[in-house]
Amino acid sequence: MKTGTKDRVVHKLNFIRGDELQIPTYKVLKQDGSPYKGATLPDLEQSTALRIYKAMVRTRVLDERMLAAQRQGRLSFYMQSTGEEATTVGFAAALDDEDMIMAQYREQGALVYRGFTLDEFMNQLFSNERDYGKGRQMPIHYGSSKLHYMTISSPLATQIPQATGYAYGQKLAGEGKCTVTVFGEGAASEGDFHAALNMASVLKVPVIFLCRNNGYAISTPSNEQFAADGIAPRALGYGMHTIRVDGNDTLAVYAATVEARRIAVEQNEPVLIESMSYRLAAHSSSDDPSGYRSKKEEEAWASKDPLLRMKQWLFLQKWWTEEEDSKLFDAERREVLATLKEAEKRPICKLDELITDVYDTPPTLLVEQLDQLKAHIRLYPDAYPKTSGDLDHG
Amino acid sequence: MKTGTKDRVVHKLNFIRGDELQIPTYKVLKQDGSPYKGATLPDLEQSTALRIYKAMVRTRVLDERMLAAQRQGRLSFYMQSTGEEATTVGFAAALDDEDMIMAQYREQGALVYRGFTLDEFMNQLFSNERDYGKGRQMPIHYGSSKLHYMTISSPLATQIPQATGYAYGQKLAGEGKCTVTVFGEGAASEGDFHAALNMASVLKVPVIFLCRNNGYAISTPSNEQFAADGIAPRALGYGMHTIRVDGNDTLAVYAATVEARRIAVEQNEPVLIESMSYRLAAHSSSDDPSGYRSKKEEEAWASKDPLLRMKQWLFLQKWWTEEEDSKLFDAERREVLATLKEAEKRPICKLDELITDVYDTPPTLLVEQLDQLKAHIRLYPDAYPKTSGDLDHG
Amino acid sequence: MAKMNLLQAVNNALDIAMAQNSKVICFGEDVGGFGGVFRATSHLQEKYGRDRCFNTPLVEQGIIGFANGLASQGSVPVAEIQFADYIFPAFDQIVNEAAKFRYRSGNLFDVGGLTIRTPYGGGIAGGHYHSQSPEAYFAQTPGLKVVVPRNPHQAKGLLLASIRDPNPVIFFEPKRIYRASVGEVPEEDYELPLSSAEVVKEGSDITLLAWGAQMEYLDMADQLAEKDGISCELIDLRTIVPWDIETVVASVKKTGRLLITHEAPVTGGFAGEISATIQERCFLHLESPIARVAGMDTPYPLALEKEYIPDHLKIYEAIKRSIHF
Amino acid sequence: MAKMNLLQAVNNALDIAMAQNSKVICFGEDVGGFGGVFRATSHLQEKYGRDRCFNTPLVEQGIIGFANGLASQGSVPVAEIQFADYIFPAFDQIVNEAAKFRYRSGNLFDVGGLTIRTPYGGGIAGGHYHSQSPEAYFAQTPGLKVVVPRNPHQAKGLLLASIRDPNPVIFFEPKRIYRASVGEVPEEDYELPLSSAEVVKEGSDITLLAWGAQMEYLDMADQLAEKDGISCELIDLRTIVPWDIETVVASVKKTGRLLITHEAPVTGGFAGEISATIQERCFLHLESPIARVAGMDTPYPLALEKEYIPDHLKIYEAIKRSIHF
Ligand SMILES: Cc1ncc(C[n+]2csc(CCOP(=O)(O)OP(=O)(O)O)c2C)c(N)n1
Ligand SMILES: Cc1ncc(C[n+]2csc(CCOP(=O)(O)OP(=O)(O)O)c2C)c(N)n1
Ligand SMILES: [Mg+2]
Ligand SMILES: [Mg+2]
Repeated sequence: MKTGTKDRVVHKLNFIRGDELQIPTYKVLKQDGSPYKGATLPDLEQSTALRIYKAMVRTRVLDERMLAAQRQGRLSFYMQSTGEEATTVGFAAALDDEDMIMAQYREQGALVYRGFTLDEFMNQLFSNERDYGKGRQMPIHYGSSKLHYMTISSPLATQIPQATGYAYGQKLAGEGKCTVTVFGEGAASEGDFHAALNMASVLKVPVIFLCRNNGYAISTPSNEQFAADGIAPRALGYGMHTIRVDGNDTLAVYAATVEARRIAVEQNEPVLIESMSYRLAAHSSSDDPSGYRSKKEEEAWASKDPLLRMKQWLFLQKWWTEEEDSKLFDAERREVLATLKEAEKRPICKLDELITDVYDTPPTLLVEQLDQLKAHIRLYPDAYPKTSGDLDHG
Repeated sequence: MKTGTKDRVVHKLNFIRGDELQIPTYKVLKQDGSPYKGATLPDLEQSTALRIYKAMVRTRVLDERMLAAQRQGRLSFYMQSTGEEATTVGFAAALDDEDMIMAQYREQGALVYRGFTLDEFMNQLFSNERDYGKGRQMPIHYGSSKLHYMTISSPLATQIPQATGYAYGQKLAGEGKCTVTVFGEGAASEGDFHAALNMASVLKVPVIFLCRNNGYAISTPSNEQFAADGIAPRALGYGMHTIRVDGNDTLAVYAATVEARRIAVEQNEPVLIESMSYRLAAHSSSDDPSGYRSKKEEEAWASKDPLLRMKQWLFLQKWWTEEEDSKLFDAERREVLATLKEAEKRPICKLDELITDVYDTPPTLLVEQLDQLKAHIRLYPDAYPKTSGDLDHG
Repeated sequence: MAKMNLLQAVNNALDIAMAQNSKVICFGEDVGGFGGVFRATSHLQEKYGRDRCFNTPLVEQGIIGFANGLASQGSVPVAEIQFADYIFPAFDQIVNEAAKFRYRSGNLFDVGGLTIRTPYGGGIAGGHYHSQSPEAYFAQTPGLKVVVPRNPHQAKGLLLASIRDPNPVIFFEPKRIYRASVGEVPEEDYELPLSSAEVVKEGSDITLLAWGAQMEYLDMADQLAEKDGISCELIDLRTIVPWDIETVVASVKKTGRLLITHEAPVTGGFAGEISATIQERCFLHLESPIARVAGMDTPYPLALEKEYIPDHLKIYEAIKRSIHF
Repeated sequence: MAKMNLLQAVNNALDIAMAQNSKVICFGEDVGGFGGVFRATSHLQEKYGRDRCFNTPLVEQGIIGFANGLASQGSVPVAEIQFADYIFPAFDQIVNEAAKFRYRSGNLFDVGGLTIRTPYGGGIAGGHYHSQSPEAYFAQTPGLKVVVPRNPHQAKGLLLASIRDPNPVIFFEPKRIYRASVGEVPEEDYELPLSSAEVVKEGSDITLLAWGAQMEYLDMADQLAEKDGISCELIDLRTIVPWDIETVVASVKKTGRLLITHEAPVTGGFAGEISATIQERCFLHLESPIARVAGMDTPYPLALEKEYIPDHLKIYEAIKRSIHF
């Protein structure tokens, strides 16, 4: 029998303490943008570096503007990713654009990097008729099949075992693609996390588990989420390759993901990356963090801004200037606002979409229910103003 | 913010490989019963040592006889624990008799040790009217409130987070008691395992997680259950104390549990013990292991018989003789058979027990359903022979 | 008496339960210092300490597994599931464990102390993962009680009764009216009975039955019907299982007609069970088919939520169809 | 044609599906080399390799989570849950994920390839954790199909249809008759339609409706009733959701009476939904209340199993009550 355990034997009674297992953090750049002495720098071309930085800027601007729009009552809900752009853009840049991404909800940076347009973002955020999701999910539940970005689902951690399954299919397909699933340190408490990592190790699957450890799950600080040294040590418990990176260091995230992808695709082995960062904004537009953390703590982290660090590095490379930078910010702000104004005017989808996609084709009973609903709306057109004017165009 | 992680930083890209984490096995006795040189031996009084050994013998005999009875068609189902008695008796002996045990199903050794009588075993196995469980669960689902042994439940791993909760209550009660939950290496794959260990670490709970790693979950060998070095490394991922022991070495199991209990109760911290053994018999009376493993493998493990090892040690201590031993076996066999014969004659419980204990008192609808059933049975007394003769005595 | 909204009534009930019995323990995601994302557990940690009111890690199956163990030890856990939509990871611990704990042990052990509180229902632009009404998923599980209050007064009395009931109870809180529903609530400790429906308004032409937030639409529909001269009897079921068959049967025998409404999809919803039972027991009294006004058989939508909801107008139309059958 | 029992028919269907489409992948606990604890997947690993038929770790939520991901990638997973009683840890992945995958993404992604096979039902001295019939737990979940075959011929044709249906399907296999039900089964590839009930015997006095293993008791009850001169129409529902309302309505309009039987507890069982729907649609045709013969509202017992089961005698008595109402 193989128990999976090695044969080392001891005769002294000795418990191993959990806190003996500690995992260091990989970090490349100082906050002023200069590399640490002897640091492993990734091989990054100028064009990619700029694509990354521009995606980070767009993400930052989008988050700022959309929260403001939410505050103005123009949209019902929003979630910012501020402070975590190095992680969400950095990992995406390290992938093949056809690798599958199965994210949690705060990874708009990856979508921006892959080219999801502002218009596409807005259509989802305003649940209008052009939303790929047909206005069925709350704002920020993006998805794009052409960009290999799985539609976001609210129940936490469910995407993690799904990523293991998706990657298993990729392995059998043999096209050298992998899956990256992103989740928070809070979501990593769910049973689905355990299932996913263990299955991935046993079934030898090309999947990368990227944990965004940003210190909080809504109001719950990570020391009430786990007692160990973060999430990374768990991966060792499944016999998995693991690394911890500074999640505000774009180059560290990028370098770690490049190597993780190589291991996943070449060796068909899963990898876990724990990216240490901080959620600078509120959990969502419904949340007020002053109820559970201090301004001082927030400011300490604000000073580690990942955009700043990346920008300074670009300056040192002479690939970017302060002037180009402020132009970019201005242009992004204008474009976001202009796109927003268009998108919020668009009507919602037709009533018929209420019953499509439940199954591949609507069952008889559902068709009957829709017919009854239409008849009802015809009786009370004023009570259902968004749809009553256009009942027969479905 | 505390991320729970320490601050060590590195600048070289370096993945930690899961197989770097290996946990040795604590072992005290050689198979001939003599201690390894320099081994930490537990402090074990003669009376306790004999109570342990006698419980191991009774467990062995019970398992042999009841499987035979199952083969004769006298009972519907049985599960043997043969080969794992050192684990299941050894841990129980290390506890306070009022500590709660929440086991999986193969831990009859612990119940024997605590004094569950042969009659109590038989009543459950034959689902007769004296079964505490009122004949509602399959054979081997024992429970005893007076012995602080939670009634067994078939869905795997559900007892693990329950043990965390039970122990939390014990901590608040402040009576210095703890909970031990036992489960297989298969059950440790369930999401409930992850939930239980993480919550226990964070909430600082006096619970001991005892994993019986016996190499198989039905037909699934442990290398298809996990890719890591067993279950113990996972505990480190939760920041928990952990130890691996030779599960065929009663003294090792005992010593580890004594110390684990001390940590749990004195420090309010959870501990995981992984006990390495082998399921010598079939998974259950419904299983035939020849479909998934070799005789040779079974024989190799049979030679590591935990009863033999313990007996030899007792001999070396001069606490036990070959003669006493064969007398004990004979006596146990006779007593098991005699008890069995009595128990199988007893009738099943009354029909009224069909609706008790669903709630604290039966709701009206359930009372109506019972009345209708009684009326129906009166129409067809021959079709329901076990209950039709005694409908009004409930 | 004090004016309270439904959230305050829940908070007040928890406060009283914890003050009166030191074995009552409240926990769940963000339940501790922050007081829960809806603030139903506000100030409880301050008052009763971190041991008795605390955050758990983010794992519903663990929360309920832990709660089951704690209840079996003799404590009185009140576990919060942040949204009813997230109760499903704990489904096994609820239907296979909590519900069967007493039965399987022949009453050696039980989790009677357990109460699970969770906000349910739509109407808040929450889409399919912040709007579900999953009460029927639990209704085929003997051993569980399922309770839904309609207003602050009911919420306090039913929650106190649920916490003290010696059986596991799932307590669904109508989050659409958490703040909107305001009313006079006695300040003292009181309980309202479980498994007892309440006739909230007597009438003679048709019986209207609902629970939770849906009672508001029932009221509005009744007002419309009243103008047509239709006399409706309104019943709040309050406990979904084990339900109060007698009260509903008595009402239907009187009115000859029954309409049931709930937010959950019609197929497999609890209205089906009620309809089936009532036609068995009132067959010769029924003057028209028992009507169901419920959610459509789709996941809960977002942009088309208004269209989807079984509102007062849909109920009103169904009342008329039943009367003119 | 070949003589097969129900297990062999399932095995044969899997074999054909895997041979015909290389994207079909079978997995679950003990499903690999051993062929499953009931041997439904025997020899599939030998034939199609470890990549396409394998053991998983012991974690139902992981099995279905993995299966969902694999299906969304375009593969055709056939996941086994060892006993239906152990499907609940996967409940969230089924009702919140599989069922809503297509809808929530506006059809960008779907898990239509998914089939979940699982043995269900009692009568095998299994107690409450090897006997449950949980079909109704899934029936309030738009997006899922739920299928139950009654014999080997049906099992093969319905399983092949389920695997190829572009929607997630839960396929409940009646384990009581896994070996007992033997019949002629075509050796070639064929499908039987989903969402289509089958009138297995025509009659004029009363419609009897069931699915799965319960069809056997229906047959026996029919034989008893026949001796009394009662002409029963027997319908096998086959697909629980979305169910074939038309066939049942047509039958009840003809016979004027309906009896439904299932093993699961009566309260919250799917018979309630059928009864509610049929009385809505056949109100004026019904000559007696729609009858339900089902499990009692308790966990599934062991020693008193015979008493608990909704057997042919209970059905027969209910038929007579309906006829003589
Ligand atoms: C199963 C489930 N339980 C609870 C929630 C409610 N919820 C949404 S986000 C969140 C916190 C998640 O924290 P984390 O995973 O750390 O991600 P972060 O928000 O920090 O990016 C919670 C509890 C949910 N969406 N799903
Ligand atoms: C939730 C759940 N899934 C599946 C089963 C069926 N089952 C019973 S025992 C078993 C194997 C358990 O293996 P392990 O935990 O290693 O314990 P061992 O039998 O080796 O003592 C399985 C799969 C179950 N009882 N519960
Ligand atoms: Mg977080
Ligand atoms: Mg095992």
